[in-house]
Amino acid sequence: MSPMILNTIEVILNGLMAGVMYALVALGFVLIFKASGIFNYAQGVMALFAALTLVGFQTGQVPFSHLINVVFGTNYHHWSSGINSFLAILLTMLVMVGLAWLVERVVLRHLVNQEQIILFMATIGLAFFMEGLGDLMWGANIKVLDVGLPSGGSFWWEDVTREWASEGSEYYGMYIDVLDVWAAGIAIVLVIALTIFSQYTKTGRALRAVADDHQAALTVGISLRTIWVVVWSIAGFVALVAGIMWGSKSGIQFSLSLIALKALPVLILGGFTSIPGAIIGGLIIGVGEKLFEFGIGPLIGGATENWFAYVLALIFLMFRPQGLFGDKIIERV
Amino acid sequence: MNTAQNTGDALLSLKNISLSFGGVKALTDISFDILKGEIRAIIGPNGAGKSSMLNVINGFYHPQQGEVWFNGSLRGPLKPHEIARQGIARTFQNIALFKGMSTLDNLMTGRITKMNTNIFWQAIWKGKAEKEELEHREKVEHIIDFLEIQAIRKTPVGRLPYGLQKRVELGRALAAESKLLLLDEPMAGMNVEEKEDMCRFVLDVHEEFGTTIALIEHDMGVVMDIADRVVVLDYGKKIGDGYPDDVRADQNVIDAYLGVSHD
Amino acid sequence: MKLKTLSAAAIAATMALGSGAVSADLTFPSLSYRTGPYAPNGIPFADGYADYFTLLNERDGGIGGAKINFIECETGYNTEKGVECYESTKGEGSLVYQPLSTGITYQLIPKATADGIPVHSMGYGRTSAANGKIFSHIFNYPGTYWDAASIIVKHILDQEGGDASDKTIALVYHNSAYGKEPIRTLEELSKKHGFKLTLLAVDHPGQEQKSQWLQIRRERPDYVLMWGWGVMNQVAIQEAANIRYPMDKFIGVWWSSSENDVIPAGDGANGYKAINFHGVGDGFAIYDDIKKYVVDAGKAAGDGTNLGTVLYNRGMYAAMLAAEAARTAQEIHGVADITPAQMRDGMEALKIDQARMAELGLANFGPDINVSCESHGGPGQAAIQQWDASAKKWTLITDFTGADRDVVDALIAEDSAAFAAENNITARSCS
Amino acid sequence: MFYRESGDFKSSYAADQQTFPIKFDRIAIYAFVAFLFLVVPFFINDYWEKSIILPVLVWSLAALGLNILTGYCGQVSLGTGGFMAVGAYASYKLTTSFPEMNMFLVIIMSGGITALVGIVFGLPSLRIKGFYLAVATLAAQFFLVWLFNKVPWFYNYSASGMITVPERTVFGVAVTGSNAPPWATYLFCLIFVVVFALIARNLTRGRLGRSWMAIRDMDIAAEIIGVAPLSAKLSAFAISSFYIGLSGALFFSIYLGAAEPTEAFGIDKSFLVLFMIIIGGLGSIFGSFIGAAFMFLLPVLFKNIMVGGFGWPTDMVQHLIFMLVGGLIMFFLIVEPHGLAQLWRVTKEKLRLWPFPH
Repeated sequence: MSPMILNTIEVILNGLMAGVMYALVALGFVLIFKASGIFNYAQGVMALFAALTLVGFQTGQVPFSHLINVVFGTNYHHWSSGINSFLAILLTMLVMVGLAWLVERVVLRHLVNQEQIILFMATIGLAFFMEGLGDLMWGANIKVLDVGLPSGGSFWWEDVTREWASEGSEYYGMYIDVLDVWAAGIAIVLVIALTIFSQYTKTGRALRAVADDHQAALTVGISLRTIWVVVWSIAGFVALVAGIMWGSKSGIQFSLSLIALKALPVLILGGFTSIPGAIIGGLIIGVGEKLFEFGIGPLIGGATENWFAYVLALIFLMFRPQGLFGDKIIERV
Repeated sequence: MNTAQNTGDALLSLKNISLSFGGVKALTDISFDILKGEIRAIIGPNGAGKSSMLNVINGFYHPQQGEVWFNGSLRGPLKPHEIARQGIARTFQNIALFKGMSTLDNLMTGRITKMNTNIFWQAIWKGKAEKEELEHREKVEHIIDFLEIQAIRKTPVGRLPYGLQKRVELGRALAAESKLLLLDEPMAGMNVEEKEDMCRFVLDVHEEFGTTIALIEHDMGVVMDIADRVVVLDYGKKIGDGYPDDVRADQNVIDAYLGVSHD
Repeated sequence: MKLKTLSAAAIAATMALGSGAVSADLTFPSLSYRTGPYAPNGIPFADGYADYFTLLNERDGGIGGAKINFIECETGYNTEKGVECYESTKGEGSLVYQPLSTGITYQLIPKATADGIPVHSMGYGRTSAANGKIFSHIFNYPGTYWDAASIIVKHILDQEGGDASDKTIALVYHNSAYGKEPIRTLEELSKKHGFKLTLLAVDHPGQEQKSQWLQIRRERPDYVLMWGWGVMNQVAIQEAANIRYPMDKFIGVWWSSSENDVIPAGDGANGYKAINFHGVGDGFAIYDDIKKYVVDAGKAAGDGTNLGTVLYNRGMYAAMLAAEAARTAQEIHGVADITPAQMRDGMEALKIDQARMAELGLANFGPDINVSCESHGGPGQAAIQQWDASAKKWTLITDFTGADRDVVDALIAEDSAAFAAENNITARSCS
Repeated sequence: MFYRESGDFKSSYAADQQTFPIKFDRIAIYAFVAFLFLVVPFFINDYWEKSIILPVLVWSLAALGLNILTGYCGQVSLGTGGFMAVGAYASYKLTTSFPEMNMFLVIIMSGGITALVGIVFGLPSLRIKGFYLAVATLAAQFFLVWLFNKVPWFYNYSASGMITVPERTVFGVAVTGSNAPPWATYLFCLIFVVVFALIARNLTRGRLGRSWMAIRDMDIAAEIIGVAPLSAKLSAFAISSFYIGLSGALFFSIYLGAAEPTEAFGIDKSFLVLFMIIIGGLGSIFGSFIGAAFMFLLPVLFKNIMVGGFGWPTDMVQHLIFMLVGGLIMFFLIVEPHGLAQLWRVTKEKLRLWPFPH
């Protein structure tokens, strides 16, 4: 194969990998939207918050140390030199479940049956709140996250693909980041786990019932409140996973919350209500924007990815206004 | 079958209308007409295609086959709002009011096809826009008086009870001063008194404004009382057409509809 | 209705709190950003800036006998908040502003000039403000982005034995006013030295840079320069490590030169270089005093863990330069309680040699400072630092050297002339 | 007690449909506008101008614009930042290309150019609805900002891509640049805000406004009763963009004086304006103002209390402000989901009846 073709394959491959990372974020949005019709603006901040909490536990930080020190004139920073990653993840999950419970209890409960835009706005308030809370709890400085995931380009893949190049051509082999491969694996496990959960557990079936028809689910005795806590907990878990994967690259910092912006085009492309949609939407966006950046980008000055993802989604929408896998919109009078 | 094929007097005539949705036939080869000044009822069991029929008349659905003649000329593939402009107004089976707006504004919106000051005058307001607004306000106030809804003039319609909403919706359709008024189950879900009120309004409208009316209604008593002529649909096909008494006596209709309607 | 008026008055009163009365002290405002996407960089700088002034107050009782009134105002790196901070603090007799963001600096260039308050955009902001004839109140010593670009290229020339004509240099830049700054200089230098220049823009915030680094991996430029900021830095260094780009050929500007940028990439960042205009580490005499008078006395702005980091040093350096300028102003005008106008004179006459640096406890911390009426850019000198991942330490690997003045000065003259023409400014005479 | 409408009878429809039907409101608002025009200019200083009043005026105009589109016509847009950028760059190009052009005309024309761009990006709304449309408008946001960043013509080929407004005068008084006195910039913006708030009121109470609201409340029924969706939606996009363009032009040329697309007109601005109208009240002109004031002034107020008053560390205060603002948004939504304007209306209704609530 000529390097030209190999390069294109490489771009597509890396686009797919980037797409998986986008899909990881989009998944959290879809879960909540499907179960409660809420477009959860705070999903990105949840990822940041979860990751911050994880690192906080890992390194044994004292939460709110800054506040405590200012108020009481003390000087606490750490309560231990750190704990096991696995344990820290469990603890973080507990915090996220607690958060889900609080969100339902304090906010959502009072907004049942409100219009979508009101609920959306409430999640914006939540995002603001958690941004402040996360920083106040753990500090705004950058944190290094290490849960033992490998990273860096794969040598093996480089060697394998170098063989594919036609004789005599100077080809370095194909690049793929091991961390991305892990992310893809984790995403697959996550989706399988979610599917099993929703197919084979009682709560999962209740979840699907609510997603299908709120009223009907209520009449057969499913508690909407419990469902909301469960689904926000799951979304919290997904946010944690997304936070770990993205945070491993860049360190845990405020900007992590901005990954939500990468998920939005994926959402409109895949449809707000479809888990496979989120995955396939992510892959399409990932590949599309990478190919465009490589093919057309240099001609028009580059840095096209941010807007091209949206334009791509927009083009799809013109043909399917409800997204690729969204529920069909039926207009009637 | 005593269909009067006298298109000279017909305000609207439908010729061989067929409509289907992805293979499912909703209407099959239906022809009938509505004469100027009459009250025409469309009846039939649930799923007979009555609402689809109205949707064809006001252009929300475009039939695959057939012709619609309105006011003496063949109608092209127009958009619903263009058809509204030609003089067809309607109410909806499930109330389709503008919930965020007041009764007054809903009625004023009904007159939208008659208003035409341009955006610059509207921005300035004083002058043309205000004058036009006041002219139409007079007309709308007349309808408000007529429907006896003065007290709820400024109330957002979302807060009104069902019966009043139905009345406001009728008002909105009346405000359009249309040539043809389509009423989709105007009395559905009402109690006897509300139905009587609504009947009175429909008849008064007919008398006072001379509006041609086509209505869908389930309550046979009402239909027989107020309709001049009746067309009967079943499974998307026309199975009867004529004066109320004739239709009532038609065996096809009895079999298909009257016999099983009160299940 | 009375209640409404009352509460309105209360709101008005609290709003006005921001613009307080003029005090008799030397007021140094700090427009810091300890929150928002760039907080990790803003915190150490703000700590260093604050701690140095605290040190002067605690140890020397201020500057030349006048106490320092230090006010911090949070901008979150946001221009509107920065404007609010400027307006609310300028009434207190603020002597000099360190705006700390490109957006706020551009805001303040005309505004502060009109208000007669000097601005010190140290190594950022508008490069052509180095032309003191046009920009009377704006200072950007000790060096500008164009100096940085030129010095980095000089370093590359040194590495390549003086000839880079067959080399390719890629610039990975933040797609913003800041990131675009070096392009013109690099283009000039590429003409002069014959190297090929590739430009790769990264859109804000820059968490996804696969495309850019795949391209770098494919084209294998001999050197990669980076004008990055915030999360872009960490991701770029991580990606460079991932594609196993030789890190000692990857050189960042001084805003891509902090510990924050390299630590997340771990060992992969080993050997990464960056340009810097001041010393690194805490091996300076002044740190003994800071520990003694500030940290141990419980008066530190942060938790004390930042001491000796690159950005803490930079904040401290900025404060030192401001304090020295104030001292110079006091000497020129013979008063302890100087005004912003006198502060400006002090900044324009600022001279710091190595002897003075040693006195300050900062021996060899930076180049000699020499500001003049014509040149507000100071010496335009900087050094290259390199990251040692195992020791988690930066070390300066070159001396402080100057830029290619022929190239840079011409560009400054051209750009400042354009600004002057657009804004009807006539150049001051500096004789 | 003082606030009542009894005895305030309307004898004509014209009197009945005026903007402030209650006499007390009318007098209060006239007095307030007179205060803004005749008193404030004599007392305004730099701090109040640049930190409080100009931003509130500019954001109010943007909120008004978005409210026309989202609040009145029901089309959620997240492209506000991008459209503001169009206004800003249009005003920059106009002032630098035609130095003699009157500033009023420059700002109006910037709005006009933005309206044209708005129509183009409004086209997808004919097919796409709800959140899908909202996210689709982000395409406008990112593309426009990218464009202004990338094409040197827009920033007159300056080295960094920053744009800086040159000094321009109106009636011999500078309104842009650093020498503009606070009262001049204030009055300049105030005139725009008052005039265009009035125009917004006029547009929304007549035929156009009703056609927008009909589309918002039930688009299919609206079409069937005679509202043309194409012209209703596109006119909403055009007029909304016009307002946002005005606000962008004022934001850049009067308020800030210098700007850079990525930072000044980023996505966070789009969200900010959306927050303003939801908090203030969708479909309410008054709500646009109150929302803009709330979202902009609340953080400043908290900051001044906590940093200026209590002397707490700035970063901690900022975190607390985030939590407080977020908490308040949720609180207000729970108390009154339809925004502060609705809360105000309800309070007024109660006030009318006071002290006899039944």
